[in-house]
Order: sequence, then C-alpha cells, then structure tokens
Amino acid sequence: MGKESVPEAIVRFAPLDKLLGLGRANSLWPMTFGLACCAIEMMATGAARFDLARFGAEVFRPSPRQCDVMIVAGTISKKMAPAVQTLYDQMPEPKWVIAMGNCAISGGPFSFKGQYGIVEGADKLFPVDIYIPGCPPRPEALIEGILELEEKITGKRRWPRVEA
Amino acid sequence: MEELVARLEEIAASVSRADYDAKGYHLDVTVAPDDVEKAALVLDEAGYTLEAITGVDWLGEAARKAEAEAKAAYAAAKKAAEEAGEEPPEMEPVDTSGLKDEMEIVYDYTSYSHLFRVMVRCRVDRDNPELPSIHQVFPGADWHEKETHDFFGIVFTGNPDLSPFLLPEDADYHPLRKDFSA
Amino acid sequence: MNASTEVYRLIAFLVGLIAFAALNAAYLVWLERKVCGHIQRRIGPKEVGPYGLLQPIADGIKLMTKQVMLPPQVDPVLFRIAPALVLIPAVMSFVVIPFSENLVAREINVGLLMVFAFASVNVLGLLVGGWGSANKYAVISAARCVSQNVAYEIPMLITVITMVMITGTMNLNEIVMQQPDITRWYVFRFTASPLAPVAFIIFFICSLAETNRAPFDLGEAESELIAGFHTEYSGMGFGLFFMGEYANIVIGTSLATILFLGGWQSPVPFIPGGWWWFLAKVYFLIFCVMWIRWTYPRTTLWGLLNLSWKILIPISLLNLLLTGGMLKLMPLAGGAG
Amino acid sequence: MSELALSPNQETFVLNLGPQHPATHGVLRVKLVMDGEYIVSAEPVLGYIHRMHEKMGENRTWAQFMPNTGRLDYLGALSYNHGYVKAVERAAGIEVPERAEYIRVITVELNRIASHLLWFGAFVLDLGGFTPLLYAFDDREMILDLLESVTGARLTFCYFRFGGVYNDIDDDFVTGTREFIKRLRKRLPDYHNLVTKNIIMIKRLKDVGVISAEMCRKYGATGPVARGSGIDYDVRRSEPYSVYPEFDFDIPVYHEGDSMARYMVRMDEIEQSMRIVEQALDRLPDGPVKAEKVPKIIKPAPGDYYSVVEAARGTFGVRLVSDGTNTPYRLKLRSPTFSNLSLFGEAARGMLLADALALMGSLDLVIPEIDR
Repeated sequence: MGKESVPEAIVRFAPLDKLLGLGRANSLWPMTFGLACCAIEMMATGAARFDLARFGAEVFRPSPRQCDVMIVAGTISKKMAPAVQTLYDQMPEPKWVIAMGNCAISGGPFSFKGQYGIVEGADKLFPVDIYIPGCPPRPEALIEGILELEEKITGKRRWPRVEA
Repeated sequence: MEELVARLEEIAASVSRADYDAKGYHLDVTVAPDDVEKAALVLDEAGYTLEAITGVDWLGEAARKAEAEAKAAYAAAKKAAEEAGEEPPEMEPVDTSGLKDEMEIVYDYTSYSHLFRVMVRCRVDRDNPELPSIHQVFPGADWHEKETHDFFGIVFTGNPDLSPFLLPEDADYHPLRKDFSA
Repeated sequence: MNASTEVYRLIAFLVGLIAFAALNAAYLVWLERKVCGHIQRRIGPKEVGPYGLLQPIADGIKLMTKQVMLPPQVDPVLFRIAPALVLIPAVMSFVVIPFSENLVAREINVGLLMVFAFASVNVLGLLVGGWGSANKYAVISAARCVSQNVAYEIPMLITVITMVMITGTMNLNEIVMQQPDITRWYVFRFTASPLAPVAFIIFFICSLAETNRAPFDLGEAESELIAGFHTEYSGMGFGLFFMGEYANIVIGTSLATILFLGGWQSPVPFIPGGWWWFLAKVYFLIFCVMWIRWTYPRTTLWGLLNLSWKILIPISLLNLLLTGGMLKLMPLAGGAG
Repeated sequence: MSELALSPNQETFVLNLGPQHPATHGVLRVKLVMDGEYIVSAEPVLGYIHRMHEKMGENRTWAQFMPNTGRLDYLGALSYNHGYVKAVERAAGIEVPERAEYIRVITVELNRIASHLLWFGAFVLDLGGFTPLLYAFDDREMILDLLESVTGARLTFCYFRFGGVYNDIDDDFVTGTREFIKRLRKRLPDYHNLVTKNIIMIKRLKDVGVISAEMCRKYGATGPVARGSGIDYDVRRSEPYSVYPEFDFDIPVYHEGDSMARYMVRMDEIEQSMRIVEQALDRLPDGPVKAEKVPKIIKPAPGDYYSVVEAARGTFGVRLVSDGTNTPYRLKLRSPTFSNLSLFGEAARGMLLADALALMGSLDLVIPEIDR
C-alpha cells in the first residue's frame, strides 16, 4: 500500500520535477474529514483568523478522489480503521497524510494498558508524512504542518522557521 | 408523587427514600428483573422520562461480602471469647465457591415538570444475565439497552437487535466486565 | 473574404476561445476564492504569487499531473466522455458570442439558437457522468440535475422567445446593435415589454439554475451528496467539470449582457463601446453570481421546482403575452430600433 | 408525501451516509433506505469514535479522569468538567468557595455561547450557506482567547478542580468579557438579518422535522431539542446547582417542535447566557478560588451518586459508583446527544433527504460524546 507501489521514475527531469513539486505544494487540497476534537481546530484553521486559504490549501473536498492530503484529525477507533484505510486507498496519487494530534500519532490519551477500542496511530494503517503533536494542536501548528509538507514536496521552506 | 411511590411499592421489592443532596436522587427502587417493565409502565403513566440505563458488574462482591461478614462474626466471637477469658477460636476459611456473582442494571428516571429523580435497579445472575427489554414502553431505551449489552453482555429479551452497537461489528467481548482484558 | 483566410480566422478564433475559456475558468476560480475570502472577512489566496495570482496555475499543474482514477465499478466509456460533454459545448457556444463589433468568431444569423442548442448538451454530460460513475450519490445528483435543467429551460426559453419577438432577430451582434445606450438597453425598454426588468431577473435566475450555482447547486450539494455527479472524478476529469461549470457561467452572463445590458455597447455616449465594456458587464454579473453563492443557503429540490413551475413559468408566460400584445398594438415601439 | 415514501410497492435502495460524510459532523454513519429522495427508514450506526471513556474511568484515580471530560464534548468541554467535578464533590462532600462557583458559571456560559455559535455556523453549512460559519468562527475565536487566558487551552479544557477552579480570573479577563458581550450584542442582529430572516432558511426550516413533546419524553430528549418542542426543562432552573439560582435569566421555549424552533432556542440561549455572564461579572465576590481542605487523594464513601448539569446540548449526567477506593468502581456518563439522536430514526421517516439532514443538523450532534 501507499508510496511503495508507485515505481520510481528511472529518467528524471529536474526542472520539470521542480515545477510539478511547486504546483503540487501550492495546491494541497485536504479532505473534509474530521474524526474528533482536532477537526474543530482544523475548521478553525480554515476560518477567518488563521485562513488556510492564504496557502491555497482551503479547498476542502468532501470526495477523497479530489484530495491531495488527508489530515487525520482525531482518534481512529478500531471500528473506523477500515473506513479510514478505504478513504486513503481512494485518494489518487500523489497523496500525503498529515497525522494531526496525539491520537493520530500514537493514540494519545486513549492509549492505555488494556485498551480495546482504538488504533494507536495512523501510521499503523498507512504511511504518514507529517506529525503534528498537540491535544489538539493549535491552528498555527496545523499551518506549520502544511508548510512542513510543502517543504517536503519542494525541498524549499516558504517562510523562515520561527526560532524558539 | 406519593401516589407514584405507592404504586411503585406495589411492584417493587423495596422502595426507599434517598437523601437528594448527598446522592443526587430521591427514590431508590429495587425490583425483580421481571418487573422492570411494570415499573417502566408506572413511571411512563406518571409522565416520567428515561434518562439512562446502565449496568454495574459486581464481580466478586458476593465473596467480599461473605468474607467481610465472616470476619465480623469472627471478630465478635473473638471479643466475646476474650471477655469470657477463653482461648479465641481459629478463624475458619470462608467458602465462596458456591456464591453467585451478580450484575446490577440501573434505570434513571426523571420528570420534566418537577424535581423527583427515581432510580430503579435490579440484579441479575452474572453468568446468565437476562431481563426483559422496556423499549416497548420507552423507545429511547432501545439504544441504552444495546449499549449496556455491548459493555456488559446483559441480554435484554425482546430488544430487536443486540448486535454490537458501539463496538466493532464483529466484537464478541464485553469491555466493562471486571474480568475483561484486551 | 476568400475561403482560406476565413478558415485561418476561424482556427485562430477557436484557439483563442479555448484559451480564453480555460484561462477564464482558472482565473474565475481564483476570483471566486478571493471574493468568498473577502466576503468572509478573510484574505483568500495570497502566498502563491502576488495576490495569489499564480494559484490557478499551481492548481492546474496539480490537477493535470494527478493520477486519473478509473474506479472499478464505472462504465469506462461514459465515465470518460462525460467531462468532454460538459466542456466542449460550453466552448462551442463562445463561437457566436460577440465580444465587440468585430471580435466574434463566427457571426451566425441563428446565434441565439445555437447557444441554446449547445447549452442543452451540458446537462447530458452531467447525466452521463453521474450515471457512468455508478455511485449512488452521483446518480441522485444526476437525476436532480436533469429535473432541474428541464424545469428551468422552459422559463428561460420563454423569456428568450419574448426577447426574440422584440428584437426580431437571433443574430447576437444585431441584438447588441439595437441597444446603443443605457436608455435603450432591453432591461429598461418598458415600451417593448412592461415586464422587461422582471424578464431579466427571470433570465438571471434561470441561468443560475442552469449552471448549478448556489442557491440552486443541488447537483453538487456538498452536505447531502458529497460532491454530486463528479464524486468519483479525480484529477483533470474533475478539472474539466470545473472548467465547464465556469465556462457555462460565462456563457449565461454573456447572454444576459447581450440580451438585456447592451453587450459591448457603451452605456454612455461619450465613451466608445468595445470588448472592455462587454467584459466589464460580464464580470460584474459573475461577481453577482458569486455574491449570491456566498450569501444564500441552498434551496431544496421541491423549493427549486416549485419556484420554476409555479412562479417563473407563469410570469414568463404572462410576459410573453403582454409583449405580444404590446408589439401588436405599437409595432414600432420594439423591433429593430 | 409520506404515504408515497412508505408504500411497499416502491423500489427502494440503501444509501450509506458516512462514516465520512460532510453532513454528519464527524464519524456518524446513517443507513438510509431511500425511495428516490424520500427516506423510508433511517438507522444511525454508532461507535466509530468510541474512545472507552467509561473503561478509562475505572482504571485511573478520580482526579486523573478530569482531562477525559474535556474530550467528551469538545465544543462545550467546561460543562462536562462541571458535571464531573460536581458529581465527585457530591460524593466526597467537598464544599466549593463562592468565587469559584461564579467563575465556573462565567466560563461555562462563555463556553456555551462558543458552542452555540459553532453550531449555528455548522448548521447553516448543512443547509448550504458557507459564510455564516466563518462569521461565527470569528466571534468564537474571541471567546477562545478569553478562555485560553484563564484555562490555558482552546478547546479541550481541564480547568475545574475538585473544590474550585485551577486558576483565578484577572481584570483583563473581566474587561475582555464585557467587551466581547458588547460586541456580540451588535453582531447577533446581523446574524438574524443574514440567516434567520432569509427566505430560503425559513422555507427549509419551518414545519420541517417536527418532533412532538411526547416523542421527546419517550426518547429522553433534553436540552434545546426538548425546549424546541415546548418542554420547559432546563437543569439550571429545575434542578438548581452552583450559583444559578442567584441569576435572572429566561429559559427560551418554543412550541412548534420544528427545526426552526430548535434554531431559535439556541439563538435565544446565546442572549440569555450573555445575561448570566454579565450578572455574574457584576456580582463577582472576592475570596479563594479553591477550597482549602480538599484531600490529596479522594476516596468517596461506598455507594452510588448521580449528578446532572445542563450542557450546551442537554442534560449531562454522571453516575458514580464508589467502592471506597481511590478509583471509581463504575463511572457512567449519560450524554445528551445520545438520547437526542435516538429519535432521529423515527423523526426522519418519510422525509426528504435534504430535510432530514437539516433535522440532523438541528439536533446539534457531537459524535465523540455519543460514542464516548
């Protein structure tokens, strides 16, 4: 599943690849797919104060066929896991996954000894490109995650990183 | 209200007033498993609404109780023996193997019009937990019963569908039983 | 004019028109995102190029290089031709649209008829796409689109017939010629039809419904039908549907401009007319379309059909009768004036 | 219309709404049997975000369960904080200082406004209007700023403690809250102009999705759903707790039972919550915000305890069973939307798909709170 099934191009065209990367990075359409608490912060990121639209990433598509990035925003329960897996498989290549929040990273607060109901991390199901910690992460963190993903695609950082 | 209490007393094994400030409910009604539907009917006629149904697994409670009783009896006997100047007797081991564990099902009723919370509880055998469904009286009970079945494996006879509700479709475990482990 | 230059002219215009349609669609998406952003007190795209102007190009690159999926359950032929069925007629309709007096690919005497002939193919594309997807949401959406289009084609055509009665021609350029200044725009020509502004509003509402725009976007009602008829489309298939939708909006607003707002003619005498006036009017109407979309919630299917059958059709019929009567009584009031 | 939908000769098909669907606000799944656009039967399927809260309650101490309450209903997390601390305080017999109660009421009501604002936006989004969502979010952000300044969180608050609150509020919070209320008072008429008086909205909501008072009672519906059906029931009034009896506020009740009534109840509740906050700010007493004699390890006496609060979506109940140790023996969370949603199957029968989704939106669902 996932990236492994796509054969690496034998001949590469550096400028073209760069152009494609730039195009893809600047047009990351996420899926309208909220699982739990983090979904509200995902909505807040698209709303007026944080405005994900600035980066061209506000086109939340409800159909997985038209998405580029799946933001796993919330806990994946065992009952939900097959559906999440299906959604991932339905997305066309190239596709990326952002695991937003501790639940999607590792199960977060719901991972305890003797738990019976959740999948401990989205990466148990499919490859994840960006992890955004937080419970829930702030909208700024999600934007930073999107920027990180852009960096991963283009190899270039859009804005200088904020030093702590 | 008094009328309701009187009618509940007719069908219930015990009805006792509870201290609302300390407990959060006014009336504590214990019924036999077969009478839950009757109690529901009485409360339905009085205009009450069903707030929730839940279970409590009392695994090992009977044994603990028996042991505590035996201990208390032994302590009393020991005290009596000491007072009488006799050699205190040896404590005999308590045989708990024959004791049946139970599960409790709790129904919370309340009224929209006045503040009077009624809690109806009944106990069923833990190995064979079965009691009638009340979804014919309160259709809202259907989901609560399904949930309770999911968590405790309590079978509500008459409920149309007790397949896993909150748990995955193929789940065959009951996670809130005290002996459950993932 | 000899035949070979005519062919070259036509090819040049066709290439120009396809480029115009594509660029227009891309930049209308950008405009839509900017407009909705500002209506919603956001900025909208701004990081990709100045004012986000490179955003449509990035989107285009992305959509074109996206994997085109052919889901296993679909009818491969229908699924593939549907986007083309939506886009090609829309582009074809541009052929007869007069952008200015001379800037028209092919002036045809029955231009109006041709536009409507092609516009009707559009719904076929949606139906084929929805049906071919073999997806329940897409099929429901396709059914909705068809009933919606059938319902709104009628008042629209009745209104257009009224206009043809007044203008006496189906040549779009001639219709524009008849409206040299703002007082003689057909939207204000009360002497021809007392209900002229109403006719304009009916036409505008119908073109909103025909192009599946909010508040009549039942076909792609997001909260009900996921993405409607293009639920299963990915990459450029989806992109073509999008382009078709925006091209249709341009066609609808262009027709409204030509029939009612004087086309490329200048509204005031001292500024010369030309394609800039035409585009300005068209884009103003498009802005209104977007404004409506980001203000109103969606109607229901019943509300939509009721509006058409019970309100718009009777009013447009009344308009037709009144206009006919007026033309009979005062034959010179309307006509090629 | 409904006879047509229910006639047995019609061909029907099953439409699977969710678990990923824009209208279900999360991961609810509804199995719909459809006859064209009519719904023959609707059956919600739950459990897609079952997060084992009740199991977790049994394997951690009383205090350690607090963060979970903020993740039950993330839109009105403070009400759930309140419900849980109130139950434990009742069980352990802990007194709460007056100032803490006032702060609790202020923050809970602010949270209620935020929750209703978000619902307002999401509901209009269900009906296809996108812009009000953004406006509502804009105002909601200001509440979140205020709450963040005292609680430290934006969404999943864990602010209350047994016997008080974690942090005292400061003057900035008080002035900020007053300014916010002033602002929202100006904004609400805009919302009504934009949405409530919109002809399309009225057409879609009036007389659509009628729920009778009797149906509410049979299904145990509470909160705005019951109040929209003419049931004058609000825990803040009928079972007074905290310092609510000291405030002057109305319980909005509408008798129509349609989606419009539920909408109006929530919009009116925003105004009433603002009134409560204002009064609480005016009378805010001095003093400690945390009881001094709260034991480090809480061990309530064996027995069961029940306690309810009015959350943004209805009655939130906590049933505790204690066996005298430092962990709960059983912790049952009675969530309001669980009961509210259970009537959807009956109410949606014979409706059009679009209307049923409007009805579902008007129930104000938060899925993690249903599945727990």
